[in-house]
Amino acid sequence: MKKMINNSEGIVDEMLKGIVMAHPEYLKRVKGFNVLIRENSPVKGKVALVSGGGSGHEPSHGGYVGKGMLDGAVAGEVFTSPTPDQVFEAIKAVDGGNGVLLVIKNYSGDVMNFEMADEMADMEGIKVEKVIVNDDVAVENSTYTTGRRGVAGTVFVHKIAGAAAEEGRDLEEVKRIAQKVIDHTRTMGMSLGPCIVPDAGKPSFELEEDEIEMGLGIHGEPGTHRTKISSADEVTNYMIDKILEDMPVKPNEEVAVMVNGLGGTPLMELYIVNRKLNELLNEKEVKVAKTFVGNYMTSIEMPGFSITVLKLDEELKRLLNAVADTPAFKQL
Amino acid sequence: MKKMINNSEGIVDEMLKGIVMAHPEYLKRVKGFNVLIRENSPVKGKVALVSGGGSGHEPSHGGYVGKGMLDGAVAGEVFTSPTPDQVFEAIKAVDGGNGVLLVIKNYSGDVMNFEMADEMADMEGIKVEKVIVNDDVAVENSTYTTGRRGVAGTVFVHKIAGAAAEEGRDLEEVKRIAQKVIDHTRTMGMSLGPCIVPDAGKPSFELEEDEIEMGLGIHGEPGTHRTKISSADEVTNYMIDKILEDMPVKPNEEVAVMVNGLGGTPLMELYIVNRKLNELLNEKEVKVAKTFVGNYMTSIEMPGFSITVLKLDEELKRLLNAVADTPAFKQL
Amino acid sequence: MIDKNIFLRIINNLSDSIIENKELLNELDRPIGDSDHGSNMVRGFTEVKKKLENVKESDFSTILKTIAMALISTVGGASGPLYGTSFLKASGAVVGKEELDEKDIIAVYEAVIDGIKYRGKSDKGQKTMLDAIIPAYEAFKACVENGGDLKKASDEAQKAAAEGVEYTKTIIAIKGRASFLGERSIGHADPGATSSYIILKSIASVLNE
Amino acid sequence: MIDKNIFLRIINNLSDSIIENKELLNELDRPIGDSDHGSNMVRGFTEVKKKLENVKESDFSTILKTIAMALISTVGGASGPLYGTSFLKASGAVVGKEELDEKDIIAVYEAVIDGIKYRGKSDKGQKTMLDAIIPAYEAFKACVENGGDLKKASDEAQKAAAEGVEYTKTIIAIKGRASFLGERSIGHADPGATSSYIILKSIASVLNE
Ligand SMILES: Nc1ncnc2c1ncn2[C@@H]1O[C@H](COP(=O)(O)OP(=O)(O)O)[C@@H](O)[C@H]1O
Ligand SMILES: Nc1ncnc2c1ncn2[C@@H]1O[C@H](COP(=O)(O)OP(=O)(O)O)[C@@H](O)[C@H]1O
Ligand SMILES: [Mg+2]
Ligand SMILES: [Mg+2]
Ligand SMILES: [Mg+2]
Ligand SMILES: [Mg+2]
Repeated sequence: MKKMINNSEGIVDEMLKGIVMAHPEYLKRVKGFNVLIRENSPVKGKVALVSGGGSGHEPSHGGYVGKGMLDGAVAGEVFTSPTPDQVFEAIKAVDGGNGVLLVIKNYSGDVMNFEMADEMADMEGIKVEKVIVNDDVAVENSTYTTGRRGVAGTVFVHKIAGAAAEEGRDLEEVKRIAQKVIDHTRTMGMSLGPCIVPDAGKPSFELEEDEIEMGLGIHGEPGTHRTKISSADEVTNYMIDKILEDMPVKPNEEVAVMVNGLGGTPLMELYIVNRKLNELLNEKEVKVAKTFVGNYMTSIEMPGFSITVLKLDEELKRLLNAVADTPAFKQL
Repeated sequence: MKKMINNSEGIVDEMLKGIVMAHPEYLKRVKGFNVLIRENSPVKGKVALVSGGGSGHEPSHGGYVGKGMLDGAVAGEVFTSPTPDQVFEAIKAVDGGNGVLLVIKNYSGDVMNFEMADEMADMEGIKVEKVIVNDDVAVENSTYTTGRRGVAGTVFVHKIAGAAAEEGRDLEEVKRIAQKVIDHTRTMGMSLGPCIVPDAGKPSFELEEDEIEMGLGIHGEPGTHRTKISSADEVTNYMIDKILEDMPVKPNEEVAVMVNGLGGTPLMELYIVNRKLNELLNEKEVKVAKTFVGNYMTSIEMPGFSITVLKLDEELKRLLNAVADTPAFKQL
Repeated sequence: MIDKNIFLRIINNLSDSIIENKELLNELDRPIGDSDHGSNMVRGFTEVKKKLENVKESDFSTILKTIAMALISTVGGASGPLYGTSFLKASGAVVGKEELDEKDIIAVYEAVIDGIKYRGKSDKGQKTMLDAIIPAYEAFKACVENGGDLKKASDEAQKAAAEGVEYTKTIIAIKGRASFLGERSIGHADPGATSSYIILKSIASVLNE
Repeated sequence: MIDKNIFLRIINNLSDSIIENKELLNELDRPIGDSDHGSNMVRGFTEVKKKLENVKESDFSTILKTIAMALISTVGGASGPLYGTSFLKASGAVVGKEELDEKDIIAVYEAVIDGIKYRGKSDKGQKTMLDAIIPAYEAFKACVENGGDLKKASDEAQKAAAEGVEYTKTIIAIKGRASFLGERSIGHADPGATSSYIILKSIASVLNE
């Protein structure tokens, strides 16, 4: 394992310190907790948004704390859901009296820990609502199982629900909009190689030089299947097909797309993928109203990427285009 | 070589297409050339900034085309300076009548190709000035040799000179300010592993599991020396010492810092480095007025990072803080 | 009968067993999870050992609650709320007790299983820790009903848990992170079932000392 | 005498030699550069071969200028402007010629060297292409002055260029990308010197046919 770190136990704490030192104009840390909140928290009269999860997905989630997106971000150990007391601390620190929306990615751990925090907040009389992001089409959906993972589409939820909260909508409305984003968002990911959880010290899986892992999430867990590497165009084609099979988009409908790097893949390759993605959507006469290319929801240093499609209506489009000012997501 | 590409010849063209498709509100391509210019080029009455170089440093330089930064970016083949005709085309496309400043990184190839373009522009009567960025303290300085490389500090030149041009300063002034940034900027880089130039298909060098390469640039070229890997804190300490040896900063002086990822190193590690960097500067009573952490000037997928220190005065600080709106650098 | 002394030995022993098995649990979590189950559990039980120092003199219920809170606030992941809830429910099942007999242990088992089912919305056959704990409970209860003592019943429980772990290799994961793998989860033992087995084994070994 | 036929054979042959040596030149550029010298040169000379088709009937100067423009607009890097400028200067040195004799070649050499020195602000002993070209020039000229013919002189030039490449292994780079390496550039042949040697060797081999 070759990493620029000091020791694996200190990683999350040192990283959070580094984030706060880099962006004091945006955020601060709740003393004694792995929680980042807006520099001016709590924002009175505004619904607050709290998200989080295991670390290793940077800039998610701390990088999205700021105007127009999150109020608080809770950082667990690497790839490990944060504990309920940490989430509860975030809720208390950001509640401006109008309630708190928890944006949770659909992992048993995240769901249970956030749920317990919700129960704790309930006892203190803080209004809390939850949405659960499950955008990953690689996983088969079923109410009987854990269901689908929450992956890069989560960033769209932060952006759009965050804009709604910034506009002064109430908790119910913000939740409705967040859920609408979730209902309209689908993601598919692939990987060219493993990542290494620092405390485990070993690659999450092994791939041959000519193999890729298709349909994997953001925790180094294996995907749906392993296949021979092919061209960027073929891979992109396969992935967008999977997405559109699951969520058909009609000609002239508008979408936003995100080509998200998992950490180790250079922008060069992401843009090459975006080119093909755009061409394919054009062929289908789908209108791409907005494109995001970059590392938004990573898997430590994993080489690979995901494609996210968000189907837009007027409301979502307007909120997606609203101003945002956070360390990792800015929009003028 | 494991990359999400189609074939190595098409890389630059496909990447540029992907960039334009992602950011049509910011930029467009000069037809038939590997040149990206502002969507509204030429901007009348404004000095225009053109930069560029080999590809493989994304988001440099295309990602910095937009309000408050560059007017044009010329993309060579991967790690290969662009040809004079390409640079000349950029100059012609962005000149709004007030002249063009070329921001060149100090490599023989870049300098010669941009110089030839300058000669071509001269014949057409376009006013052109040049600055040469040479911020890399790893290389020994001397007027007799090629001198120092231009690396991540180039982004500060784009930002600050770009803001000066946006303010309506004339060519001479914009050049003066750009040169001032160069004079006040120093960078040091290190790497944990090689990158692969697609057309070469092989790693740029080989490192043992416990080795790092110190003082290298942004083209996969080996650095000043190879050493055993140590902690993030020790490496950061060594690098900032090298920078401050070369450009002393006194207590209470203000600086901006950039912790720049080379492409394969996750934000997590960059923030851990930033933590130590901040602590060390605090110990020396140097004031960090602004911090940038992220992939600004990369070396394809290389794992590693660089630290840049820019010494600020009132003028530089004001221009650094000015609004910018480009695909990869936004400031509200 | 489990008295205070034995009880504390059990807690210490099972904490140590978890700590010793960090690598194994991380390794098991690699092919079908995210390689952290060992790290998570070790974080938790290291904290448990620390906290235990302060409540050694307290009653069973307080001690179990302290353990629960330590796990809830340090483990994270899926296993944190689940083991945390288990110990919390166990704490509720032993209120006022000074010693624990076979019946008390059965009550503890039932509280634990209820807790996990509630928190995890899960049941047996889904490739989770329940596939070690539920068979262990059933074996324990059956043994006691057939007149077996604590020692004997704990041994039976341990054996059933081991078989439960083996069984998890044969089934598809329905709950937890491994469920994302679908068919590909077959062939691998569940890390949480394994940590449950390690705990039950360590309990049995203290009782057999 | 180099007539039009031989001239075109030379250009074709040296283009092919560069194209054949792509991997070698990239490899040489790896330890002390950025692994692209072969790719750069091949891009250039592939274009040269294409462009040559259109100007086969033109005079030497036009052909050389066409080659220069092809190289300038496709090679990039450091070698593009340098080889481009060389051919441009060579073109100026043969204006009006129908055939080239030894003296003409000496003039071409001088134009080429001037061009590189001007564009590269460089000189011999700096671990660049000049360390192949300047010794080749000197050997060529000395041979001609001693009565040697074109064939002989080209052979001498080629040998001197080969020695020049060897010499570049022993010195520190002062110009170009390898200069950033300081002491670490010692022990490696300069890729640009090697491509110059390949070109000179291919010229000699055509003249020896
Ligand atoms: N819903 C659930 N019910 C019961 N056990 C579960 C559930 N979800 C996960 N588990 C257990 O948790 C274990 C994984 O724990 P751990 O690796 O620490 O957390 P995470 O999956 O969040 O990384 C699984 O092996 C499984 O036994
Ligand atoms: N200033 C210079 N003068 C003469 N030759 C030079 C100079 N700079 C570089 N070179 C030559 O160019 C070669 C490198 O060419 P190439 O790899 O194509 O360009 P780059 O260095 O830009 O990647 C070097 O090996 C050297 O021979
Ligand atoms: Mg986990
Ligand atoms: Mg090059
Ligand atoms: Mg796990
Ligand atoms: Mg080169």
